[in-house]
Amino acid sequence: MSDRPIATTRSAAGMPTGKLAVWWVVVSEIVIFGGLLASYIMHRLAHSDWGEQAAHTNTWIGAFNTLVLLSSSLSAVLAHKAASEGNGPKAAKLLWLTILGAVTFVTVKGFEWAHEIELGYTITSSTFWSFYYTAAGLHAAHVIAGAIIMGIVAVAAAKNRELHRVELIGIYWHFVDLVWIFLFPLLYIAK
Amino acid sequence: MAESIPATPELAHDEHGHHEQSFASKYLFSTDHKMIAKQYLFTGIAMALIGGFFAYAFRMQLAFPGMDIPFFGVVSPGEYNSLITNHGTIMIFWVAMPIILAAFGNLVIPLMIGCDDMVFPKINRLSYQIFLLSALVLISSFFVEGGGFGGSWVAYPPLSSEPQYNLTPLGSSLWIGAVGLEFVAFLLGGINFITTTMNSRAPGMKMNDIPIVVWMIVIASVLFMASVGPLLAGAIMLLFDQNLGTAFYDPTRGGDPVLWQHLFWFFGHPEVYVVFLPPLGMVADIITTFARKKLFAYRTVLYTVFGTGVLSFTVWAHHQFISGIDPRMANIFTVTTLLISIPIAELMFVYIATLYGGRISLTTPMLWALSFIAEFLIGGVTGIFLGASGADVYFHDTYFVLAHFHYTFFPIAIIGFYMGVTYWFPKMFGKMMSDFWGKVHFWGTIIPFNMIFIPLFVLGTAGQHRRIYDYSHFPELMTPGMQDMRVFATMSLLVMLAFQLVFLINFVNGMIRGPKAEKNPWKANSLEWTTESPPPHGNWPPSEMPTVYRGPYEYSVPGREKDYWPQNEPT
Amino acid sequence: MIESLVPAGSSYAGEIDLLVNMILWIVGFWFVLCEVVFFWLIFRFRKKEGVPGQYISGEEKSQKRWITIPHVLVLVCDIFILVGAIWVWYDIKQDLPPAQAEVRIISQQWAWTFVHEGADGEMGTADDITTINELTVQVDTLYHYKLESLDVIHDFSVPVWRLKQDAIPGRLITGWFEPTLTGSFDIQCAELCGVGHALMGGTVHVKNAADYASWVAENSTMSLASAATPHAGGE
Amino acid sequence: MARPPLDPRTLRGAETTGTHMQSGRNRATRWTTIVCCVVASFALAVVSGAADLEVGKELYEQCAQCHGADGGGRSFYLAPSIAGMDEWYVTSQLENFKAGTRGLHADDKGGLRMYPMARSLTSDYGGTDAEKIEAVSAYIASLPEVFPAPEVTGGDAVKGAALYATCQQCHGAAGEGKQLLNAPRLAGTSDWYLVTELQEYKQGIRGSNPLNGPAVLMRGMSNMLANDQAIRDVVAHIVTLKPATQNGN
Repeated sequence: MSDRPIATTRSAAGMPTGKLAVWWVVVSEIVIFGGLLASYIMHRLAHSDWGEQAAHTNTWIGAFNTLVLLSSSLSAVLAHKAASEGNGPKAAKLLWLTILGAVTFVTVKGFEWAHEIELGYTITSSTFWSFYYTAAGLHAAHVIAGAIIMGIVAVAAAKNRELHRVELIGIYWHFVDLVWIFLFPLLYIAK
Repeated sequence: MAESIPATPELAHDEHGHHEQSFASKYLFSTDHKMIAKQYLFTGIAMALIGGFFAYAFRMQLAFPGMDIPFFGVVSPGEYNSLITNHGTIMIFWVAMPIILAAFGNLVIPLMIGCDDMVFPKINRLSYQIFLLSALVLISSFFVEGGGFGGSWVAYPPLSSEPQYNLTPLGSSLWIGAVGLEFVAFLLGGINFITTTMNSRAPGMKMNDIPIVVWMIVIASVLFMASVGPLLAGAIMLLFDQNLGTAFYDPTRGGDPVLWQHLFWFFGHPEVYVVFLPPLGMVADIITTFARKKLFAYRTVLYTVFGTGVLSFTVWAHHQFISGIDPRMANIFTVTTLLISIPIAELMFVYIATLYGGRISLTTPMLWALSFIAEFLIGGVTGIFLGASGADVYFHDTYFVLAHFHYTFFPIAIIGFYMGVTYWFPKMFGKMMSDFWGKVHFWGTIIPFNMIFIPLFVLGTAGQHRRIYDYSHFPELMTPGMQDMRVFATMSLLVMLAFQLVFLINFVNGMIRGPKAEKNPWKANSLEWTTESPPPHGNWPPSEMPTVYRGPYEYSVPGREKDYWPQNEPT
Repeated sequence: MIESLVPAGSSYAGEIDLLVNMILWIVGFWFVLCEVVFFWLIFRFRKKEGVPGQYISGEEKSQKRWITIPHVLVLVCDIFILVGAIWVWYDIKQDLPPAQAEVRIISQQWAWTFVHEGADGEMGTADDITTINELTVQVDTLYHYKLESLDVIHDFSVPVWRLKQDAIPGRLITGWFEPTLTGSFDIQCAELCGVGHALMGGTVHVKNAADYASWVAENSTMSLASAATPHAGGE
Repeated sequence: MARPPLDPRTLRGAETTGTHMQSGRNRATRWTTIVCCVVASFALAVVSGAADLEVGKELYEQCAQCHGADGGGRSFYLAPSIAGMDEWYVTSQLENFKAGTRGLHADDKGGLRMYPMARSLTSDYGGTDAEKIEAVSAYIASLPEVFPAPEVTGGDAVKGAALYATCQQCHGAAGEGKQLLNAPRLAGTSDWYLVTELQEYKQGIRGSNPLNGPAVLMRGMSNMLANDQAIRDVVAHIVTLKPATQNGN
C-alpha cells in the first residue's frame, strides 16, 4: 500500500475509482449472465416440454433462498450506512451478518442439490437440468467469491481501515442478489 | 456519498522511484505499467513466432502436399487442422490482443493522459499473469494425447464438443480453457484501461484533448467487455459438454449447435473492432505527427467510432448466412452489415483528408501507418462481397473470405504492431532503431504480404474452399494453374518470414546498441514525449506531473515559430 | 468475375455472378478512387524545404463537405448493393419453386450419401437408389434437396451451381437447385468437419434425359458397391 | 489464368485422375527445384532416403489419432486394434478401402470414416501411393501386439469354441490367420470390432462388393452364425486365443 500511484488520487469523472471499477465489473458480469440466460430462454421457448422438468424443482426452497439473499442485501445496505458514518466495527458486524446470509444460501442450495441428485436429476438428465445446475452453479460461485471478499473487507473495516470498500462490496452484492432475482422465476416459478 | 470516504491519499507516492528493486520485483512481479507493457509485448512476440511457424508449416503443405517439411516433418490431416486452428487462435487472442490492446494500452494510456501508473497496478499485474498462464495452457495443449485442438478457431460444435468427432479429447478442453482464461485476463486489463482514462487524466485534459489512440483503446475495451460475456458463458457450456456430458450443443439430446454460433459471433464480430480500433488510433497519432497536420475532424472520428461500436453488435449473423438460420434473418443482417461499411468508409476518408496540406516525411512508423490505410481499404471493400447475402452464398468459406480476413487482420495485428513499436520504441527502451533497416523491413514485408493474399482472392473466387490440407481430392481445384498460385503464395510467405529476421535484428540491436533517444525525437505533441526516454518509475517526477492546455493535434499552427505545440506547454 | 473461373451450371448461377460483378464495379470504383487520391496526396504534400504544413481543423462545414459528400454517395451505392443482394438471396434461399424431382443428401464423417428417386419417381420406395459420394441428376430439372447430417456440421457445396448450404445435425434443411450444364463437377464439404474434411469430396454427374433414364434403369435393379440395396440381409 | 475446360469430364476414375494430377506434378517439380534453393539455406534434406519404417512411423501419426500410438484401438472412435497385424492384411485392407471395395456402404459408419483416411495416403511427395501403403503397413506389422481388454459382454466362450471349429479352417486353431487363404489373424483384434464386422457381414454391409472376393466369401461364412448370441459366443472364444508366435516382437 505504501506506493499508491498518484493516478488513484484523481477523479476526473467525478466518481471514486474503486466504485467506477466495480460498476464496470458488474457490467461485464451482466453480459456473462445475460448470455447464459438468453440462451436458456431461447431454448425454453423452443421446448415447451421443459415445464415438466421444471416442475421437479422446489419452489419453496427457492423462495426461502430468495428471502435470505434479499435480507442479506439489506444488511449490506446498513453496513454501507454505518461505514459512511465512520463506524467501522458496526459496519464489520453487519457485513458478517451478510456473510451469514451467503453461508445460509449456499448451505440450503447444497442440501437442495443433494436431494435432487438423489432423485436422479443430475446435470446430464436433460438440457433443462444442465441449465439449472450451470446457471445456479455459476451464481453460487459468485456468492461464495463475494462472501470471501466481504470477509476480507470486514476484517479491515473492524479496524476502521479501507471503509470505502464496504460500499464497493455492497454494490457487487446487490448485483449477485439481482442475478438471483432473475434466476428464481426462470428456473423455479416458470413451470 | 461519493466524497464521504477518502481513499487514503496521505499514503500516496512517498517513496516513488527511490527504492532499490530486486530482479524478481522489477521484472517478474513488477506493477509498473511500462514493464507490464513490455511483458505483454515480448510474450506476444514469442506467440507470434509460434503462430508464424504454424503458418509456414501449413503453407508449405499446401504448396507441396506430402512433403517432409524442414523443421516440421510430414503434415497429417489432423496436424493440419490443429495447425490452422491454433494459428488463428494464437494470432488473434495471443498476438493481436496482447500486443495491440494490452501492450500498447498499458504503455501509452498512463503516459498519454499524464499520470504515473494505472489505477490498479496489482490487478494489472494479475491480468498479465493470468494471460501468461493462458498462453502456457494453450501451448501445453499441443503436446497432449491426440494433439492440439483441430476444430478451427470458431470451434463449431458438435465437432468441438464431442471427442469422438474431433479426436482431440484433451486438446479441445485445454484450448477452450485457455481461451476462457485469456478472456478473464483482458477483462481485468480492460477495467483498468477504462477507469484509468476516465478518472486519472492530467489536470486540464478535457474529453476532446485525449489522443485518439487512447480513446480507441478505451472504446475497444468497452466493446470487449460488453461482447465477451455471452461467449464466456458459451465456453463454460462447451467445457461442460466436453467433460461432464451435458448436451447444450448436442441436437440428439435437446441442445442446439447453432446456439454456439450465435454466442461466438456475437462476440466474434465486435472482437474485430476490439483489435481494429487501437491500430486505427495509432494511425491517427502517427500520421498527424509525420504530416505535421491537425487531425481532420477530431469529433467526427469519435462519433463515427461510437457508431461503429454500437452497430458492431448488430451484424454478427452475417457469418451464418448459410448455416441454416431462418433465411429471412439474413436480410436484416445484410442491411446492418452494409450500414457498418459507412462509418468505416468515413474514417478512411477522414484519414485521407488529414494528409491534405501536410508536410509528409516518410519515416518508418509513417510508412507503416500509411500502409495500414492502403491495405485496410482492400480488406474493407472485399468485405462488401461477403456482407451481401446473395454473393455470400458463393463466397462463404472460400479462400476469398480468408484473404479478406487477412487483409483486415494483417493491418491490425502485424502493421499495427510494427507501427506502434517503431513509433514508441524510443519511449519503451530509450534508444533509437535504425530507420534504414526499418524501411528495408517495411518493403520486405508489405510487398510479399500482398503477393501472398492476392492469389488467394483468385483461388477463392475459383471455388477453393477452406481448411483443406491437400486439394488433390478435388479435381476442379487441382488444375496446374491453381497449384502454381498456391506455390507462389507460399514462396511469398517464405520471403516475408525471412524479412522478419531483419526486424528482429534491428529490434534487438536497437535495444542494445541503438543511439540514445532524446525526450521528443519525433517532435510530437502528446504527453508521453514530455518526459525522459525511457520514462522513470512514476513517469514524471512528482513535482513535474503535466498539466494539459490543448488538444494533441496542434501542428503547424499559424504564427508560431515551431510547427508543433506540446499539450502541456502553457499558452 | 466468377464465371471466368468457374462455369455457371445452375439456373441461379448467373444471378450471383451478376450481383458479384455489380459489387465489383461499385466497390472497385471507390477503391481505385481512394487509393489514387491517397497516393497523390502523399506525393503532392511530401516534405519540401520552406513549405510549412497547413492548419486545417476539418471542423468547419466547408471543409467537412469533403468527407460528407463521399459519405452520402457511399450510402447510395450501398442501397444498390443491398437491393441486389436481397433480391438474389430471396430467389435462392427464401423462395422455394415447385419441385420436379427430389434428392436426399445425408452427410456424415466423412462421406456423402445420396438417395435418388428410383424409376417410379417417388422418394421413400424400394427402388430408391442410394449412392455414396456420387450424385446423379438430370439437366434442366428443378430439384428439391433435403439435407441432413448424422454427426457434425457439414456444408454441401457445388461451386459450379453456386450452391452452398450447411448441414446441421438434428435439422432437415430443404432447398432447391436446377442444373443447366451437363458434365461432372466437384462436390465439396465447405465446413470443417474433422480430420477427414479434405477427403469429403464427391462428384455430381449432370446427365441429359436419355442418359439419366438409362442410369436409373441400370441402378434400380443392380446392387453395386456404391449402391447397396436397402435390404441386403435377407438371403 | 489458364484453365483446361472442365467439361466434358469423364467419371472420376483412376486413369483420369492420374493424368490430371500428372500435369500438376510436372509444374510442381519445377517449383520444387526453386523451393529447394530457398530451403537449402535451412540446411536440411527435403526428401531423405530414410528407412521404410521411419517413413511408416511418420505416416502412422495420422492413424494414431484414432487407433492409438500403440495401435491398441479405441472403440470410442470405431477404431479397432491393429498393432502387430499381418503386413499383407493391412496392405490389402488399405487398398480395399482406397478403391472403395470396402467401407463404401451407407450404413458402414466406421468404414466411411476409414475410406477417406486410406485415400489420404496419396500426394505429390514422399514416394508413390503404393510405397506409402507399404511403409505404413510394415510399421503397423512391426508394432508389438496389443491384446485389448474385452468390451463385449454376454458371450459364452465354451459354446463359442464349438462354433469356432468352422472358422479355424481358415483362420487357424489359435486365430493366427493364413495368408494363403486370405484369412487374417484374429487373435488380438478388438472384440467389439469382431462383433460389428460379423454383424455387418451378415447384413451385407460388408462383403457385398463383388470386386472384393475374400469379403464375399466371408459374408457367406458369417451366415453360419445364427444370431447375435452366436456371434458374441464365438467372439468370446476368440478373445481367449493367444498364438505361440507373435508378430513383430
